[in-house]
Amino acid sequence: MSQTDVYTLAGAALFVISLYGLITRPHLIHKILALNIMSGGVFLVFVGIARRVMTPDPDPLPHAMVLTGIVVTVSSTAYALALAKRIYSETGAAVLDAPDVFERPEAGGD
Amino acid sequence: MTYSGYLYDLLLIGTLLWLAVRILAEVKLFKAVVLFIAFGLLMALAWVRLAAPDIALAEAAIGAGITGALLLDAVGHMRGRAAPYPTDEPAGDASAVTEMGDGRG
Amino acid sequence: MASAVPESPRGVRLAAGALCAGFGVLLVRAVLAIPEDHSGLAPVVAERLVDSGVKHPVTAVLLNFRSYDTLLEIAVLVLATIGVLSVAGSHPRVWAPVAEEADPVLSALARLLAPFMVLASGYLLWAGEHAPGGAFQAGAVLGAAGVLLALAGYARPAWVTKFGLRVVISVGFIVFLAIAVGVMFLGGVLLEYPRDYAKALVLIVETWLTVSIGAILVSLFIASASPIEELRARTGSGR
Amino acid sequence: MTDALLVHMPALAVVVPLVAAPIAFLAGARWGRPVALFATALSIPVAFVIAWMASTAGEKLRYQIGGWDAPLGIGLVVDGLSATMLLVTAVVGFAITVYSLGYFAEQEKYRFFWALWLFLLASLAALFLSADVFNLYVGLELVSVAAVALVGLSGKRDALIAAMRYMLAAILGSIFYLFGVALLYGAFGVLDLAHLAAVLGPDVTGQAAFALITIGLVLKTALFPAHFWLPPAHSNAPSPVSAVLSALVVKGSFYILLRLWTDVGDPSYVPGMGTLLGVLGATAIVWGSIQALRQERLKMLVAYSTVAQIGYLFLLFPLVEIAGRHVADAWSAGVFHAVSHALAKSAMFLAAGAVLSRFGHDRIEGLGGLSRRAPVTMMAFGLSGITMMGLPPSGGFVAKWLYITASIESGAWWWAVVVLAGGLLAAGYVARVVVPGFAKASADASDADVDAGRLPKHMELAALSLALAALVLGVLGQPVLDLMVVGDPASGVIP
Repeated sequence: MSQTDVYTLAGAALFVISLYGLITRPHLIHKILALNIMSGGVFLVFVGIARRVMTPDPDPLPHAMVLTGIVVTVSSTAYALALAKRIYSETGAAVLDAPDVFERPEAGGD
Repeated sequence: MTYSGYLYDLLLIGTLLWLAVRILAEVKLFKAVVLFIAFGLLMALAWVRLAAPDIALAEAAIGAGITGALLLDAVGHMRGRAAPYPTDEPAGDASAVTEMGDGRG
Repeated sequence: MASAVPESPRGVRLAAGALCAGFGVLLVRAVLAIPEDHSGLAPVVAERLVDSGVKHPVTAVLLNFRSYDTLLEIAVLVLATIGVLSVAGSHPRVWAPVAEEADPVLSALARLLAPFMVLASGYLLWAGEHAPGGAFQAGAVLGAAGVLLALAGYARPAWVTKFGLRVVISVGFIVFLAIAVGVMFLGGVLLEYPRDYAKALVLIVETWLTVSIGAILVSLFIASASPIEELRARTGSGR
Repeated sequence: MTDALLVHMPALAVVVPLVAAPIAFLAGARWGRPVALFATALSIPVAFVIAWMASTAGEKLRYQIGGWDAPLGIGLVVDGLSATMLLVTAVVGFAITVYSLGYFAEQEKYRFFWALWLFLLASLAALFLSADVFNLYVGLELVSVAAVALVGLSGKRDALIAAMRYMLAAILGSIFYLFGVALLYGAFGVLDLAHLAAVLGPDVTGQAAFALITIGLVLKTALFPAHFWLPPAHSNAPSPVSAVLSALVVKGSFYILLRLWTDVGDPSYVPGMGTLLGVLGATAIVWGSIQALRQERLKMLVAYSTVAQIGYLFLLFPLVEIAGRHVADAWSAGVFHAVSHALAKSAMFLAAGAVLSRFGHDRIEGLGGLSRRAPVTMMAFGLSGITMMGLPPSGGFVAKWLYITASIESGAWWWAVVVLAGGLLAAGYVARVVVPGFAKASADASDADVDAGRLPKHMELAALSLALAALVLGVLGQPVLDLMVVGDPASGVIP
């Protein structure tokens, strides 16, 4: 098994582990952490793939894509965290199923 | 690739996977976030191993640094509001945080 | 592990476990089947690197060959920042001034470190032309310096009004976009840098991006929702 | 000079709203309005010129950004499909902008609406034009963040939670998509769609990539059973936002699926995938319609109707797999359905928003007398209902007719049964609103409060004109049907 394989497999494992965490952990912070680890797993796959070329440096294209991905991830994480904090302020808990959320009569959005 | 390099890779990956499991299983949010920052720094090491210094720099600065700071801020915000004690409690024990923060019955 | 966190029901956990196991098998097979001998686009990048205006291949891809990706990525960053402002917006304390009195130790440390961080940021920006580094790393370090100063209780500069903040948040994107569109008037297509000016244009874009990224990271941190007093209390520096 | 300008039209479609967005951000709430109006009005002629370029060229046109050729550089691709989607985006975008001028009074909490809105339109244009799988990822993220931020804009508790649920689903979808992109690059070494089409082979990694990308996009398109985030998000968002989410945003991820499965590869590339998507689509039609029948609130009903109507889009895949594109045109049926649903559903949500402003609530049982109190809105709702049901002469009728012909000609008649059953169920939920709407007002609604919340005319007219457009599409649909097949998305030949 090559070094590339080791890292891409690790990326796949991180992806699966955090997918399980994302589904089963109710707290929003946990869900956001899970999504961040998950993207980390995908980035490992990208950079593992870049390692196939070493002349003398790896393929720069996956590196550029991962750098873009990191910035995109931190952007959406920042927004998700701001949303989670606001939800906490409004409901007293940072979970998705606050009781009777969608049944309240005034729930019409506008 | 040398034998010791290979061993180093496996050790690094093993630690990353273990940390990922710990982060997601951790009940105390504050601890989970600290572990996540450690995870980000180890990821930076992995990028160095994979000859990706650009990504290592970005991961350390953005992945671990900025994301970590934002997460700490969010966890602190959630404790600050739910805790029955004043908000300027030192950040040591976070168990009360998660109990209050997650505790929807 | 007994906890106050409401665990998902057993059924959900079993289903999630089965789902993830299935994905695991699929992904391991897929990843192991990736051909080892494919060189991807690396040869093309190497061949065209001389035309890009920079010597570092990753920077060449990010700011010239695929600069459109980077332009949209900055748009995501600006957009997320607007999102954060809009979510936190109705909390009046968002725009409250930064802390009045400073913690002496942190203040001294920040005063010592901040100039070095700005210097390091400048170095990373310059290094990105031929070595690892670039606008994002430089911006992140600049942002960290700003966060440190804010934590240390340095008052918000006078130009950071609501409008001023909006300007620094978007200036990197606006300059990038202006150059992207501007080159069309020189007879090129969108984002087509004339070869002789490529180096200069990439540097201009990177410099303004650094400033904006730094400002965005600071404002994400400061303006998100927590008043600075709470922040300092939490990090234990406000005693 | 004119020629030089023409060449740049694809770039302009993205650049116009993209330049307007930061200007609106800097300008603030008041000056953001004319900026948005100007930019969305300008987008309409740009989209028409692009459509004209596509149909006169008769083949795929490319615009290589930065002057770098594919596979290194990123291209914008103009063909019938992208031109059609751009046209719909421009028309719906402008109508919603006009409506929003009245809808968003200069309230402090909506001060970022115009910037977010223009970013969303820019990212949709970028998505519909992009010829590069990684660039599509960035475009998808841009669409998602803008859409989620718009959902959460009101700051109400339910809207915030709905936005969060949407955000998590959207990010998860993006990560699946990105994993697929990594595998595609690993397997084939290119990112450009046309180049991918040329080198795509039966390959385990490639098939896994297609599967992952499909899962990610199905999540973002809210195909059953991944629809869980849609009803709360679409019903709790401000109504103009609900309209754009149902009309355009879910179509964005569907569009990428279409490119991938009928342009780059074909539905038989992963065995069973076409049928699976079709079965999920059929289930969505039935399940979404039944849920719509059970809702008590108008906006929830309309949102579940979207869940059902998304199902129709996915019937395309099994039918294309069985028959191929040229035997019986299920492909055109799907795209045409996407277009007519975009027009009709945005009209429906805008009408629902008008009802909310007019009545102060959107409980279906309390809508008595709607036809007298807001006749234009009532008409907009009713006309868009005709498209939902698929009655002639609407655009929905043409789409369903094409689907039914395709399924009977290819011997897979059961899809036709689903289409017909969906139409009947839609008639049921549309009638739930229209029938009490024409009934007498309930006793407590006196004539005195008829004038209480009169709506600005341009809001009602914006809804009505979209509904009329959906209807007229059935009569004058041939040019659109001719346009969308330009460039023959099935062939995937590098020009």
